[in-house]
Parts: sequence; C-alpha cells; structure tokens
Amino acid sequence: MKDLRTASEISTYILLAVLLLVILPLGLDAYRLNIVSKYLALAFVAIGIVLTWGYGGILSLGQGIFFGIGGYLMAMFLKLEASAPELPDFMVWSSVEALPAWWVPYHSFAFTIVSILILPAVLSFIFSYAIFRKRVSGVYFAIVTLSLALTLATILTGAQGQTGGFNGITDFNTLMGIDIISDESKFVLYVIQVLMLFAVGALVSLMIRSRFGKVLIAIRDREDRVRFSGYDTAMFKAFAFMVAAVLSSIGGALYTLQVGLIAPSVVGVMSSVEMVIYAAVGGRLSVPGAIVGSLLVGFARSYLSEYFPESWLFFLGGLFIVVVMVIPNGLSDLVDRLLARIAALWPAARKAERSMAQ
Amino acid sequence: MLQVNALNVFYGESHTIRDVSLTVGAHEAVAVMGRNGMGKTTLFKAIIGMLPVRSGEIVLDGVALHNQPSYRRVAAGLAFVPQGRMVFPLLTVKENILTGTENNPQREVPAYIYDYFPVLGEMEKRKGGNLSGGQQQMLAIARALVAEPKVLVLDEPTEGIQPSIIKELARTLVALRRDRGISILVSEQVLSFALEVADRFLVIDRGRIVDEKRRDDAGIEDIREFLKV
Amino acid sequence: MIRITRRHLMQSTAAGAAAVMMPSVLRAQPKGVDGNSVRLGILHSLTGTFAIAEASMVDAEKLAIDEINAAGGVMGHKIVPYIEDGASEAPVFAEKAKVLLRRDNVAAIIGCYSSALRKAVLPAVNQAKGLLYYPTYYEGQEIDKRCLYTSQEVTQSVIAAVTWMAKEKGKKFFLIGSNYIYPVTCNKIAKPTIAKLGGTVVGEEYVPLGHTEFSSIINKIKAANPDCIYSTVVGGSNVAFFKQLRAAGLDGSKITLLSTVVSENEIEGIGRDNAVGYYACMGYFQSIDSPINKKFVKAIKDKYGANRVVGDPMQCGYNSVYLWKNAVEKAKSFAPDDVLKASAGLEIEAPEGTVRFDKENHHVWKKVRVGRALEDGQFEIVHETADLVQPDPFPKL
Amino acid sequence: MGIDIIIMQAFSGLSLFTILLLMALGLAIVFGLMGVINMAHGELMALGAYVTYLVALFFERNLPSLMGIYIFFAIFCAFAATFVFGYVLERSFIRFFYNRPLDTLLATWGLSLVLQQFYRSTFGAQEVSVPLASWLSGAWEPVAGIQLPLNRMFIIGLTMVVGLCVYLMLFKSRWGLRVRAVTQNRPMSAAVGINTDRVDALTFAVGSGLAGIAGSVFTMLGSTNPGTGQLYIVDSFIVVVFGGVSSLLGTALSAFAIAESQTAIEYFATGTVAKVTILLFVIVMLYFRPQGLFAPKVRGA
Repeated sequence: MKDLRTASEISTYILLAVLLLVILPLGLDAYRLNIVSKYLALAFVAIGIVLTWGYGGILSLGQGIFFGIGGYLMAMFLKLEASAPELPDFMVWSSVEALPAWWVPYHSFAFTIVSILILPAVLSFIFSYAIFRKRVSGVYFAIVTLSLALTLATILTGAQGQTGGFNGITDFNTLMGIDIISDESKFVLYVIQVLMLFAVGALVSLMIRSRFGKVLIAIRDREDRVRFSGYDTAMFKAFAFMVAAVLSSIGGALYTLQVGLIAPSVVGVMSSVEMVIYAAVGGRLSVPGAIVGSLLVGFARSYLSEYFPESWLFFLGGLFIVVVMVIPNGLSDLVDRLLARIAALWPAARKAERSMAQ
Repeated sequence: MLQVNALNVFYGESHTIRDVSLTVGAHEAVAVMGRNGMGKTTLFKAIIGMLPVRSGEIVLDGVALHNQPSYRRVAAGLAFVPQGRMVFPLLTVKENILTGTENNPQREVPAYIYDYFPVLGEMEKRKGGNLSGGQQQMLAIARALVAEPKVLVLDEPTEGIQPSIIKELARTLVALRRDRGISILVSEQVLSFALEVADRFLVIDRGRIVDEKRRDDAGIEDIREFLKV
Repeated sequence: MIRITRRHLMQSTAAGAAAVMMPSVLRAQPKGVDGNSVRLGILHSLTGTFAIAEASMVDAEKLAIDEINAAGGVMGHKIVPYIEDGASEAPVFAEKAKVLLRRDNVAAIIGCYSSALRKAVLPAVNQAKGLLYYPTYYEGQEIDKRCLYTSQEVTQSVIAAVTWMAKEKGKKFFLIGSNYIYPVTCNKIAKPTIAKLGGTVVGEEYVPLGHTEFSSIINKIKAANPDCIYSTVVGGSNVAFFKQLRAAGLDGSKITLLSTVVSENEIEGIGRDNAVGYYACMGYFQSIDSPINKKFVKAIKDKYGANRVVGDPMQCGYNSVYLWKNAVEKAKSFAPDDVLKASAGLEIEAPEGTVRFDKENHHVWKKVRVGRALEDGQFEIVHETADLVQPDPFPKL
Repeated sequence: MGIDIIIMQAFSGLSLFTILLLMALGLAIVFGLMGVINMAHGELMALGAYVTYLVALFFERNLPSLMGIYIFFAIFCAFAATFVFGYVLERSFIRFFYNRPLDTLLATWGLSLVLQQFYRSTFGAQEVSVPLASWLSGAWEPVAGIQLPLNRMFIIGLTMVVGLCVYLMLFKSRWGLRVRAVTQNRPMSAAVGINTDRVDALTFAVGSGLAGIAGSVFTMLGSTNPGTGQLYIVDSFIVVVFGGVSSLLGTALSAFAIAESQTAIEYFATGTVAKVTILLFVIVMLYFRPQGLFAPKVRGA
C-alpha cells in the first residue's frame, strides 16, 4: 500500500512535469500561462498545508500571513526600485516625508531574499512553539491564526503611509533592471517557479517519509503518547509549521512577481481559508495533490467566473462542501484507492490466467 | 429477560468480543468476571449502545435493541452505570440525577433515591465533578435508577472506591434488587463484592465467556484464582 | 442584473478556444473588430464588496451600447459587449483584464471602481497597448497614457464642495473618512482650501473600511461641535454612519453633512429616511432638469424597471461608451492609439451636460453640483458651478 | 472632555457590549456548547436581516398602519426562519461532522459562500435598507447635551430580555438540562436516555435562531448586503473564544471587556488602532489562558 502511494506520487509528479513544462507552455497563450503561475504561487502554500494539516493535524487559517510577508517584502523591494530615487508614490500621497526606517534595507535584493526566507521562519516558529507548548487544540489554533490574519490585514490597510493601505503596493515593472512585465520574462519566471515547486515538493515528500515525518504522524494521531515517550512534540509541530510558513512566504514573493501587486485582500481571512481548500481538494495527504488541487481550483475559479460571472460562487462554495463531505482526503486519495483496487485485481487476474492455461 | 446472543464487537480493528451469549432473568443478578483488558467494558458498552455491534443480538423482553441508539435502549428498560462513573461534572447532584428521568421527565428527585443514598440528598446542590469517587458512584447509580429500569447494568462499580464504601455499595445493590425487583448485570474483578451482589458468575477471557458458576457451586473460589493470574 | 445570453456564451467560448489554439501573430486584425461588429470589454465587480456599486454601472454601460447599436453602431460596427467579473479583487481584475485584452482582443475596456482595481488593470492595458475608460470619481494623482478618466477627480468635487459649505453653512469643519487613499487625499485637498476660506478644521477621523460602529466617532463630533461635516466614508459603513448619526440626533436639520461619495444608488441602501437633509457633491444628479437627462433616466427605467435610480458613477459609465464611440468616429479608427489621440479635447453632450476631455491630462472638464437629499431619495440641486471645472489630477497644494 | 461626553461614551460602550453579546450568544451555544464551528453563522445573521427586510416590505405594502410595530414581528419571523433553517441544516449537514471539527469549519465556510451568493442572486448586490419606526429614531435627551439614541436603548433592552431567556432556558428548563448534559458528555448522555440527536438539532436551531435575532436587530444600526455576515463572524468568534468556550457568563464578560476597551480606545485613538489593539490583546490573553478568560473551574471528567 505504501509503495503504491509512493508510486502514485511519483507518477503524479511526472504527469505534472509534462503538463506544466510541456503541455501548458505550448498550449496556452502567454497571459494564460501567467494566470497558471498565479495558481502555482498558491501551490507553495498548499504544500505547506499538506505538511502541517495533513501530516501534523495542525490547521492554520492564517497562511495568508506568511504569504503576505513574502509578498510584501518582495513588493517593497520592487517598489523601491521602481520609484528610486523618489519616495514610493503612496507615501507621497499619505504625506510621509521620509522613507520609514524599516523600509531602508529593502533597497538590497540580497537582504530582501534573506528576509523572505528568515522572517517568516523566525516569526512562525516563535509563535507556534509558544502556542503548541500550551497544548492548544486544533480548533483554537485555527481560530487564533484566523484572528492573526485579520489583524495583519487590518494593520496593512490601516497603516497606509507605510504599506499602501487598502490598495496595497502596485506599479512596478522591473527586477534589478530587468523588465518583468514582458511575456518573455514572465515565461522565464514561470519555468523557474515550476522548478522551484518541484524541488520544494520533493523536499517535503522526503520530509514526510523521514523519521521526522513519522513522528509528526504519530503526534497527529496520539500526541500524548508521543509526548510520554519523551519527545518534545511542540518542537516537531512548530518545525512543521515553520516549514509551511517559509513555503507560503516563497509563494507570496513569487505571487507578487507574477501578478504585479500585493494587497491586504490577498493576505486576509478569505484568501487564507481558500488556501486550505486547495490542499483539501488535491488531498491533504499528498504533496503533488496539493499542486493539482491549486491548479484545479484556480482553473475552476477562472473559467467558472468567466462563463458564470453571477453564480460561480455557488460552485466554489459547493466545492468546499462536496470535497469535505464526500472525499475528505481529496482527489489523490480517490486515485490511490482506484489504483489499489486495480493493483488488487492484477495478481488475481494473472492467477486466473494461469489457471486457465493449466 | 435480557438476552445477548452470539455478540461480536470490534474495538477499532481488533475483534474484542467474540460470540458472547448471556441471559439475565427477571430479578436475577449476574456478574461478568474478568481481568483488565478481557473485554468487560467493551461488552457492556455494546450492550448499552456506546459501541456498535458487528453481529449478534441484544433482546430485552422480546424487543430487539442491537440496532437502536442508546437512548432507545434506556427507554426500553436498560440503565447503565459506566466504568469511571462519568457523572456530568458541571451539573449539580440534583441535575445529574434528573438527567436520568428522560422516560418520565420530573422536576424533583424521587424521595426513595435519597432514602438509598442520603449523602446525595445532603449534597444536592454540589457540582458532580466535586464529589469523591464513592459519592460519584452513588450518583451514577442514582442517575441510572431514576430511569426505572428493568435491568441495571453496572461496569466495574468498585474500581477506585474505598473498601468501606464498597461494602455500602453492595448492601445498597442487594436492597435495590429486593425492594424494587430489578435485575442486575455487573462486571467485576473483585470476587468478594460480586459474591455479595450476584447469583450467577460468568467468566470472560479474551473476549469469550469461558466458564459459568452459581454462588453455591463447588469451585466458586477457583474464579478468585483465575482473576489473579 | 446581467444575464449572459447563450449566444454570448457560445461566442466567447468559441473565441476562447480559438485564442488558445492560435498563436497571437495570426490574430493581427484591427483590434476588436470582426466583420461588422466590434468588441468592447466591460470589467466590473459582479460579486464581492464593490458589486453594490459596479453592478448598476454595468447596466448603464449596456444601455449605452444598446442605444448605439440601435442607431447603427460605431462606424457601422455593432458593439458586442464582453463582460467579465472582477469579483472586487485586484488580482482577479488583473487576470480578467488580460483575458479581455488578449483572448477577446477588445477594442477598449470600460471598467474598474476603486483605485486598487484600476492600478491592477493598468499594467495589463499598457502591455497589450489597449485602452481603459475609468468611470469612477477618484483621488487623482495619476495620468496613465492608456487610461481615460471620465468622472471627476478629487479637486473637482472637493474644492467645490468645501467652498460651498464654507460660504453657505459655516466655517468649522469636521473631516471624516474611511481609511484609504481616496478620503486621505480628499482631506489633504480640503484642508488648505478650508484654511484659504478662513475656516478651521476641528477634527479629522478615519474609520476602518467596513466599520459599522460609529458611536465613539459621533461623540467626538458632538464634542467638537462643528458647523459642517465633510464625509468620505464609503460603502456599507455609510449606511451605519448615517443611521447612527440620525439616531444620535444629528439629522440634516441640525448639522450640515456633505459627502463626495454618496450618489442616488447609495441612498437606496442607506435608506431614504436616513439620508434626508444631508448633502452630496457630484458631477451628476438624476434630478438634473434637461431633455437629454430625462431621456437617459427614462431609458434606464424602461430597461431595468421603474424603481431604478441613477447615480453619478452609472452616468459616467454610460458617458464612457459615448466618449469612446465619438472618439472612434473622430479618429475613423478603432485602434486605441488613434482613439486616445482623438480624445484630446473631445466634447460630448451627456446627461450631466457638456463633458470635455482636457487636451493633455486625460481627465474631463465638467460641471460640479451640490445636492440636498430629499425624502424620495432624489437630490435637490442647491448649487452648480457656473463653468466647466478644470481637472487637475496633480494639484499644487 | 465634558461629563456629557463621558456619559455618552459609557453609553456607547454599553451599547456595543449588547451588540457583541447578541452577536456572540448564538455562537456561544453552537460553538461553545456543541463544539460545532459554524463559519456560516454570519450568514445566518444576514438571513435574519433579510427576513426583517421582507417583513418591513410586507408591512409597508399591506399594513402601513402597523409600521410602528413591525419590528417585533420582524424579530419573531427572523428567529423563526433561522431556527427552522438551522434545524434543517443540522439534520442534513452538520450532524455528519460531529467528530471532525476542522472539516466542519471548511464545509460551513463553503456553505457561507453558497448563502452569500444566494442572497446576491435573490436580493441583489445592493445594500437593502430597513425603515426605522419613528418611535425608535432620534435620541432621548435626559439633560441638555446628552443624547442617548433610542434604537440603541431598544437594543440594550432587547439583549437583556434575550439574554435572560437564554439563561432561563439553559438553566431552568428540561431542554437546558439535556443540552448541558450532552455538552459535557455526549455518549453518556445517550446512555442515561437523552435523545442526543434531537437535542443536537434543537440546540443548533436555537443557536441559529439567536443569530437571526441579532441580524434582525442590526438592521437598525447598519447595512444589509450579501456580505454582511462576514463582518460579524470573526468578531463573534473572538468574543466566544476570549470568554472561554462553554461558559455563557464568560461570553457576556468577554463581550463587556471588549466593548468597553474598544469604545475607549476608539475615542482617544482611531478605529484601526482600537481594532488591532483588541485583536492582539485577545491573542496574547489566549496564550496565557488558552481555555479562555472565564473558563469554569471544574474541569471535564
């Protein structure tokens, strides 16, 4: 059964690679491919959710926070580059006279990249370790993270002069002098993004299969028992949460690059919850499933809203309900079960053949 | 009166109760004896409906109960005193007892309850969670009793209770059976207690009934040896 | 509400399929034109927060398209509207703009509501060398070379509004707005204007977007005891603000409140009773007494029901279609660059009166009016600027 | 700052307290007592608001002479409609999720999207407005300079009545006894004879009905649009969680604490600062007391 899952995961990766690196680039217009890359940015978050929720039993409804951190940090760099040597335009309108101190280091690309990786890691680890030490249950954790997402969105909207407020940060066209609007550079970005996604996915798949992953699963199923065996379970959970946070942050940074804007609405409650559904649709126990889920929900959103602009929310809402009620472990589980059934048939079929021959 | 026929119960993946059959007659008291982990609690939970039955029957006075939810079984005449008492910790003593009167909702505790358990009368307004273990056990029995059951089912009533209280408990159960004419099905590890309360003893081992004795049978003390091993 | 016809659905599906199959080079025909029809993109929120305002803008834009088609179209081409839902979210607007420009290859887009949405759309418009008509009042601070702004920018309404209040109602001002760029910019312009008029500002408050609890703010207003309240509270908050203001005893008879964001459409949600006696400053009111406006209002009611009311953004959306049509006809071309060139100085007679594009800055010259809300949800026009007001998107303060 | 302003501020705090309490009561029952995380709770409030709107329309057209008292009918209808909806919802949907709290959260989130779209398709995207009876508009002026809005006084009174009813039902009625028993130990409740299925459905329905009342009442203060529910849901959760799940008294105290601090901060700083301060404070408090500020002393068995 386990081998089967590994096999089905690997084959999903291969299929995804063919789809993302061959079929879509050849079959889609550049602007459509750009839309795909938007979903793929969200797939980073979904992979993190598979790790924390699927394997750690920790449901965070605040992944938008880390997505937002990555997105905003990247946007700060791009905006500074776009407006240098002037102040960013929204600061001028909000009567901010000098660049706030915490913006200053983001003139440096290296610093930006490092903080996209380090800042969410530090914040998420400290926060979640403290919470998990208190043995806060799943439901509470979900609501606390939801409140945090709301808090962050409120701060971002409120502190207009420093964050661009409700409009967020927009209007940047270059990265280190390279035009990022043109189809060519978007394509290059897309390829980089797909490769990063596979790298990250493989890494998380390996983590899940490592000793760390086994302990994490044990914690999910019987935390007290693992604790009694002398493990610091809070540490394990916080580590998983930290990995997910860093993945979200990377996703956010790529999102900003691809979409060309970041705003509080991308960070807030709505989008944080939606990110969970990406993982749920694909299967909360499958890393490539998370990518598939992000793509599917993204496509559904785009196409349904194009053709049923007035009723597509019915579909999106219905999708949440159906997935959770009917296939709680998502599409990948459905596929696995199907494969298992076929595999079960296989030796039986061969045996039958042999007996016929005799 | 109560008949259990060829019952099979799974606890998770493990087949915990295997083809168990037993009967409890009118006014009869039956004890199921066995060590920890032999399936007593699983059997009793299945009888009251807290665990699903894989196969077999539970019939009370000709009414099949094995597919019914717990509250229907209570309405049909079973009442349950679980292992660990499970009183409602945040309800007062009085409220705890009243939860048992679903068959015949009442606003006051029937007087006979406090006759049997005077201590509960004194503590009427205390929270269930604040009582001692023995008091909680009495409360759990009182709660089951007000349902006016035909068969009272008690799962390990002596577990974690002081010896003096155990004696009192035994006396009360004997009196209840005599005065109110109810049948009793009890699971036990303590033979002395069981000998005071029950007439018939079933021995359960790894999910099967392996032996049956009456109180006056020779070799009744063998059960004690069996429980020790 | 809009119903997507089956025909439209099939068309756009077919177009979508074609767009997917065909490399973009093969589609190099005049932008948006196929045979004797021309595609016009309409990009507003049909769902989400802004659907409240934008859904009716779509209605007005569709009316203009129907009228133009009935009169023979644009240079003989029937306009086919391509409607997309931006769902009130900037990233979705950006995505849908790309769909309209690159799959549907529309000749121009009319759309967007808040500035965040416009700013999300503009990079796509510029990249595809398209054209955006932006029909909502906004804070200025922008002249995009591929965007035409058909409503009032902030100086046009704020200066007129504040000047009128200071002259007619008193010189002690309280400024209140939702916490985002539009109100902040409005107040930034209002303050020096008030000072110039010899007035004082006794309070400036911003509430979070979507805020519904105004009692502390109302107490602050009471403590400051101003003559005039200038409000830039937007959206659902307005409903709560007006209701609670009235309930607290500060109705239109006791205090002067003027908003630059409340049109007839918002009044329906606020409740006519709650808005009575308060003022609004807009380019357009439904009550404007002119033949062309009466015809416009009647057409809306005939098409969408007698209960419909018309507000400023609807009318600006409607005007945008005509501004585009006239520019196309002046340029004798659907090419966005030609249309942009032809738009400089272009003038039309709209329901609000004469509207004329500035020769340089892509904004319109227009009259601005102050109206007082009546019990029937309409505004009685109490003041109207004598001349067209010059747009000044980058004012020197 | 004059004494008049202090009094009016205190009144504002009291008013916000009753609003938060009304908002959170239904959730305190559904989430606090039953442990069901219903993310569509806000949409149930919106349902109450829309029912109120429909009742107002009906009175305006058919019984204009009774417009003054329509609000009482509206509140009743809002309660009835959400009660029935809640009952059906529990039987057909929620009950499949009792052992999967996190899944409930997602499924009900989906439900909330569906409901929002339903409202949008039925009532349109625009705000709808509900007229306020004349005896509820304006303010009571006990002394010159102090105005206490009548509609807020009405809401304060109504909340007290609703709160009292909930208290009586929970602590003095048979139904309340069953609910509290089921809350503490579901399988044991069934084993003492309580029909837990019916208790669950009724409890959920009552919680939903309370949301309906809240929604109905809020039409006096704010606006109703398809997204209205989203405004309330997070605040409601925060009040309930902060107060300590499974303690109604905690819910009330937490609503009071949040309301008073929010109005005070709002007066001296800005709305945004107030909101962020409260949110952060609640999160920090929850870190130190994860079971909530006012969790009952006796711990579950």
